[in-house]
Amino acid sequence: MTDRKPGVYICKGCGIGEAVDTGALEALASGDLKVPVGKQHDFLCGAEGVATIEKDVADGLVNQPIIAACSQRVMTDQFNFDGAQTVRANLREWVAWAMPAGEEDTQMAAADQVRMGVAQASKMDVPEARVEEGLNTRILVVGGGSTGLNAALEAAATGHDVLLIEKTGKLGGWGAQWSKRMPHRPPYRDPQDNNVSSLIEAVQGNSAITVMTDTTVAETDGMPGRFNVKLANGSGEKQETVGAIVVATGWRPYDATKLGHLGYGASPDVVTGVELEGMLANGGVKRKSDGAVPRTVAFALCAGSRDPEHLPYCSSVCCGSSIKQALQIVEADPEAMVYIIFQELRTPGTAEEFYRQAQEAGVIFMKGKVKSVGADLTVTVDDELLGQEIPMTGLDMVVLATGRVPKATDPDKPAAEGGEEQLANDINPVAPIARAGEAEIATPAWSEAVPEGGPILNLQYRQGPHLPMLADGFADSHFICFPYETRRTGIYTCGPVRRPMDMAESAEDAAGAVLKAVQAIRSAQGGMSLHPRVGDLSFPKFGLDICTKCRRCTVECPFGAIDENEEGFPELNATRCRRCGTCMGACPVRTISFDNYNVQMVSEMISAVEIPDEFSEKYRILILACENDAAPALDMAGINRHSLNAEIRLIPVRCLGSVNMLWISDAFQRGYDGAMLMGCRSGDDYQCHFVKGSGIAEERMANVGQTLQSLMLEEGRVRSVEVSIADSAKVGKMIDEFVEEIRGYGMNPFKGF
Amino acid sequence: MANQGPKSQTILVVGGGIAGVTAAIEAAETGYDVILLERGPALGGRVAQLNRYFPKLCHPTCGLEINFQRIRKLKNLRVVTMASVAGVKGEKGDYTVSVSVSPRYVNANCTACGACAEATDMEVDSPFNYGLSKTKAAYLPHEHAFPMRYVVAPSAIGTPEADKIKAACKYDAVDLEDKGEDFEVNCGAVIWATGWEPYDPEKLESYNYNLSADIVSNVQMERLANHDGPTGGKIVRPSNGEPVKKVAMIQCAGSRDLNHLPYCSRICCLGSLKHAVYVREQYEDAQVDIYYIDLRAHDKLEAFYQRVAADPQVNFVKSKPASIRIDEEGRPVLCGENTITRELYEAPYDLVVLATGMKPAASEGYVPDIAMEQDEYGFLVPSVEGDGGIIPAGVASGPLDVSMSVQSATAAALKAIQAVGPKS
Amino acid sequence: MTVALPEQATRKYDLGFARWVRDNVNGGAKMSMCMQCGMCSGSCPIGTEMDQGPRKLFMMIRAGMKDEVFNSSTIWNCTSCYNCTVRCPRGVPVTYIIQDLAAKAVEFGYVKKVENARFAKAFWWSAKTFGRTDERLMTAKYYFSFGLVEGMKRGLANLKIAIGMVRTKRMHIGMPHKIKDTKGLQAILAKAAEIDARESKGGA
Amino acid sequence: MSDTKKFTYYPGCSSLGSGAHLDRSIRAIAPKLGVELEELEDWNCCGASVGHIEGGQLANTSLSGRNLAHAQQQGPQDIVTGCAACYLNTHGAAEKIKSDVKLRENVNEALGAAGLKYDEDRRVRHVCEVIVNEVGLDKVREAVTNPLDGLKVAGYVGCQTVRPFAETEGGGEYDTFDDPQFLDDFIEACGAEAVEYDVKTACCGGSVSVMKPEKTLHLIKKILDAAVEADADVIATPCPLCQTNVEMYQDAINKKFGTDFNIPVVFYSQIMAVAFGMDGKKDAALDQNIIKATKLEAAAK
Repeated sequence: MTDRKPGVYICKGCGIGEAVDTGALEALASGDLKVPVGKQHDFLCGAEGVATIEKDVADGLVNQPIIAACSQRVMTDQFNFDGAQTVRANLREWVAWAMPAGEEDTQMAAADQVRMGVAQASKMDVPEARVEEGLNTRILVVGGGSTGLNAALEAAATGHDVLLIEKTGKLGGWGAQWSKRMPHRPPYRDPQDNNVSSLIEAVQGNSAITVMTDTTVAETDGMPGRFNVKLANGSGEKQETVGAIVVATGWRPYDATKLGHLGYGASPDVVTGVELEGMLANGGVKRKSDGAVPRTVAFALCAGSRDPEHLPYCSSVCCGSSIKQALQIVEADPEAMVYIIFQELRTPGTAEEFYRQAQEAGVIFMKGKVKSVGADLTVTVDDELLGQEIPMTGLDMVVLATGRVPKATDPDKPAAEGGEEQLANDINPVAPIARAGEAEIATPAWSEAVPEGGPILNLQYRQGPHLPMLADGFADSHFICFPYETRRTGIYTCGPVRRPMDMAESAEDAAGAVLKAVQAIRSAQGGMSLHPRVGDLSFPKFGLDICTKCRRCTVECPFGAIDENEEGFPELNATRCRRCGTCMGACPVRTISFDNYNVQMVSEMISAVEIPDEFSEKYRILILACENDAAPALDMAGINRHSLNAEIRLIPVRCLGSVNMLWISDAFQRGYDGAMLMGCRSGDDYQCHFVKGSGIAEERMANVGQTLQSLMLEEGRVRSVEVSIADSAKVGKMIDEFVEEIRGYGMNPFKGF
Repeated sequence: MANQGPKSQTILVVGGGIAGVTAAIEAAETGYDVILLERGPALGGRVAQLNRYFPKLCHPTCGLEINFQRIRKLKNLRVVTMASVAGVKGEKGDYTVSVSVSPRYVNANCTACGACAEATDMEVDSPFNYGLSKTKAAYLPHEHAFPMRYVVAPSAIGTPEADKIKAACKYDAVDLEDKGEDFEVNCGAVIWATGWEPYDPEKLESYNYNLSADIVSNVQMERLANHDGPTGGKIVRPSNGEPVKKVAMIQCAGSRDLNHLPYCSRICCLGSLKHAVYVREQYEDAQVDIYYIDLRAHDKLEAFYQRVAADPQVNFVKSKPASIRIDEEGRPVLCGENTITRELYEAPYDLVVLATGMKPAASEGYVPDIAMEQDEYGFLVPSVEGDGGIIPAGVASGPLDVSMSVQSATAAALKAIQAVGPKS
Repeated sequence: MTVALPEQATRKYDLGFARWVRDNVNGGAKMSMCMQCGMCSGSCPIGTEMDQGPRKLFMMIRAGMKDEVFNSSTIWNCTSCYNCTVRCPRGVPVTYIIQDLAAKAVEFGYVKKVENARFAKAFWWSAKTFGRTDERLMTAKYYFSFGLVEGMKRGLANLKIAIGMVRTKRMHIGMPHKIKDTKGLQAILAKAAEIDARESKGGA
Repeated sequence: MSDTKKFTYYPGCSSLGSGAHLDRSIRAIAPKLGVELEELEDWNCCGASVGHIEGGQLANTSLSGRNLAHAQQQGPQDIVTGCAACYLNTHGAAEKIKSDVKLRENVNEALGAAGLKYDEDRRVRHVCEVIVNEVGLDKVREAVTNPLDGLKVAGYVGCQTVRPFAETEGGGEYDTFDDPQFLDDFIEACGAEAVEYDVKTACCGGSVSVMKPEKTLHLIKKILDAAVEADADVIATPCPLCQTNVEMYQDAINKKFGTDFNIPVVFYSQIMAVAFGMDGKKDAALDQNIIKATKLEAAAK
């Protein structure tokens, strides 16, 4: 910003006026801080207060209103002025509501809030969007099963051209080979017609959709708005540009040959659910052995699922699909004896109706584990309800409801080199859950089986070729409230590759993924960030003149947004970037910056705080708080009028990943007595929406120890803590304890230097 | 009409729970104008009242915070609280929706300073804590409320307390004459995300919910465990505030029952597993017994089930308890049959949690009769004959967990932008 | 008279018996809806007097355990409180099924000597003979069905009650109460038995 | 009275024996409640809970069929009974015949043997349901001339008066299965106090208590214990079998458990008769209780 015109506006309302001397703050602003405009108001967010600021802005007196009032999380509309860049200094939640009124320390905290606000403004610029050239609005859908077909149709219906690729020679996937589907409409009782053929027709008849069968992705490069995809089919490779990618590669059945104990292979009349489905779709169920129509059929559920030796998860759909098949058998022959042997019958939601329908039709449900299936089709069941082991004889056919394996990798491709670390970055599925009185329970090792096969998209990213996936091999989001929160911006998975799901849910999921793809394309066009910092126009700028090519930024970027060019310098794929600032935090030479968030800005804020001399007995503790969890928790501490120590100085940061360790050494050199980083949960079960910000910060802190030692300071003066958004009642105490510890060390001897 | 295109491209979202909030934001982030209506005083719906989510055990407020930040940035998204829909007319591309806003008695001047609450001694049942505690008659919906604005309880209106409340406000934010307002919205598509209500535990007659404070519902358990709840997050016996040693969870309390909710509510098994964790995190010696018919930890949630089940102090009893009686010491006693052992049990507990199911809120409230079908439970399904302009989302469309609700809402946002056509 | 029972199955979960129950037992058609939750057995006021309880009995029916079912004490200890029936989440009329299984057990000769069978015999005798239940005569007939000595014993045990009843005019002495048209009633009951026999043949 | 409603009244076998005082008191209070009872012509036994065992399902249902056929001949009015078992069987049979065409055919074939037929759908109701749905509590209160101030009553509903029909449409949806309020409402309407009584729908053992009391005495004890704990003067019930079981087994319970129960067990209709200012013997039939309800007797005119 060439011509900064800061103005400090101090609110006296909500108890601020009673807690601190706002007159003194005004005097500070116009005096020491030399801010040309400084005003106070009884009710700044009221119409009159807002009008005052509006007028100053309109008159050209102010273009950086520094609102010394409430938290940046409230009154955002009121304090948003066209043509001006607002800075918020939180006097309310973090000072007036949390510190004792009228005391010197409270006044000092308030004064420092104003100082930090003014310092922040001095290093902030209004970001200008970076819009890439050659953007494309076409959506690539990978996978031509029912999920992919739905995705293609949804994207086309939203006005996008679609490129739909399918690895096999035919569209339709599993669904095309099946007879009927599970009910998804009321009354939820009867198998419904399979709609896959009509989906195929609709896709083939849609001029916006280009279908390529026998095609896979050889390589993916580029970024949202301009992905360069190399497609391979039998005849060769072809380069295409697309704006976003929807991955709907689906699933494959668990390999039944691994289920020898369930008789697979021992008798031709032990078949998988998928094989049975094929029979149902092609003229009816017949025994492979003699072609006879079976009259007594047992379904063994969880064949391979919920079994640590095979698939640890529940494949979700097998209960429903087995019920469907059982109903079809009974419908064809009402006298047939059909048994469903389950451990837990899982027909969630309205599928319970389907279960009842099968009971009504006479299908027999037995609870128990199938212990073995013999070559003569004797099924031995540990019948839990009768309390005895039952050999079931006289069966004509045994159906194994085999589970579903996600196709987040392509088993027909060779495994790629590298990229293992992007797999299974998830909650350890066998990790013990914390219990009172047990400090730390040893976590059993979890063999993180990297799924066989090669990468689906073969991403040419610094972070590896795979789609990130979770512990069980599903390419799903890590977050409950954001199922489409991808770690590869612009690429969205849907259907059974994301989570075991049936056709109806997959269709819905396809629509959800397409919506996100549409947003990705639109955001790329506007140079805006995607979730969670939606709309942010800032982006990292690299001062290549002093870059040492250390590669930390390219390695640490959680989204793989930064490549290294041929000379080894970082090169930003701007639309992959989610603006967390992890690169900025990583940079040892402080040369990565955002227009409105940069190393200098925070340094100035740290330096702006007045450090009382060593005789004052007044400590100063720097707290850098994640703005998504810790800062709101601190706000809520104030809202609940929990007290906060008046010796802390708080600076919200985008993510702990953006914290540059030089800020910490700056702080100690300036005379702070301690520094605390507040971030969200790290580790496998991370909470960070920038994937690993707090984890990275912790790693970096290890090195700060050395810096402190070189300054002859105790390592304990710096701490990184996990603070969740629900810690409003705890966070004040965490601070108090830390301050107490610091007092134990005594003051930082560097004060006054 | 055929070639005229939509008259309005505005998308209206009814319901400000996680599904409605998601649908509104996702649609608005594609550039369309969106209006979000919420019946209550703050956004977030049922999830705002949850302590943590399964299986990550993370806090719902975290995701809500991100969503609220997104809303703050979206100038094309307008949020109206205290608002419900009284009527829908028209067709895709041109709906006229009558909106009725009930009085909050607090206007936009409110800074959430809290002087009004301090001024009154009158208390009302806390709706946020499902009646487990009282709140002042002028109250902030909760610490994470969006919008951050107070409410005056209607029961205070017309009493001297209301005058005290009004007098305490320096910002002229208390409007005791507030009569609410009715207005009409012209929009091209409507997303119906009215969510759910907990099934009324009083209807489970043999469980005698009313006879003991130590029989709570699962939604109340969430409040008991929440730092912002009636006990500051300490799980204790509501009757006497004492620690709990033996806790029972009763699954399918109302669900999978032709006398109550015939469907499976999907979330309750996982919810109770999570509640077991809440208890075990707080008490070294506590025992938790989960009474169930089928433990429905679908898909990857199976791992959560196994992780909780690894705790030797969490037991699973395959049984639908028949009844609860109260013993001489006032403790609830579960009576029933263990279906695996055939034993008849009479087991006393310090705390019993009824895993009550989800009842679609739409089964009680207004539902537009155009382009919308209700199944026999009250869940909404898109009409086969409909034009696709009214789109159900979240639990209004079926019993879903949070992740599936968000998935459903995101899909609904796409359907809505398709319905109103390319941005003009 | 009911359709003949199938033979005891040679293999577990042969559905012959289950289907017989479905087609021949009052409420049996709904039994398939049982999801084995245990609500019925847990609701029974004298569930402790039952070896299996209704839930497990239903599973045994599915498993084809005919003899075990008819020899079960479960079918003889129903108090007709209907808790199981009204609480059953699957709408299974448990009471009806249990009660009719008891009737079938008598019909097919599984039991002759249990109290309920004796009591039922005495009851029906009164209903059929007089058109009404004469509590005094029925009770006496029931007691003495155990034999003279046992009958005396049971009678004496309840003598005080009987005296109280007589004194308060709740047990009369003299001729039994009778309806006017006992002939008509007996004709109806005979016809009903005839229809039953006819239908069981048709169905077999 | 202009708004008198007429019913065909089915007293049931117990009215001639153990439940004579129920019958007597119902007949007494009916006019006060605007209910005209016309006795069902030549009614027969309903089959109770054991008829089907010896007689078979069809014969047992035909017993009710005969009563229904007589009611049909007698006039269009609903059938009403005060006996829980009669209600259960007759109502149940009527509902079954209504929904099962084959059963209707068979029953009519059997009835034909006596020249009878039943070819309509007659509503079979319980006196208590009629008081709730037709008479209304207000009318009960109006009829009270002798409010029973200070009398503490444990309202014991038992099973079959509410189960399995009280919550069904055919049963008039007049109360709940587990926690019915009507009896307490009746008691309070009579000016007495309905004490907290959480075993109100516990089972007395029914016919098992008649056959094998040793298996069910503990059930009856629970019912008595709760009444003692609630400091009740008297237990009130609508069911004749409950009344008899709970009253007559107190000696046996005292012997077996070493207790000293001596609590009167009366019918709600007896309480109403007293509260309506009617004669304690002639109308309220208090002389027919083995354990004397002394307080109620004292209150009676």
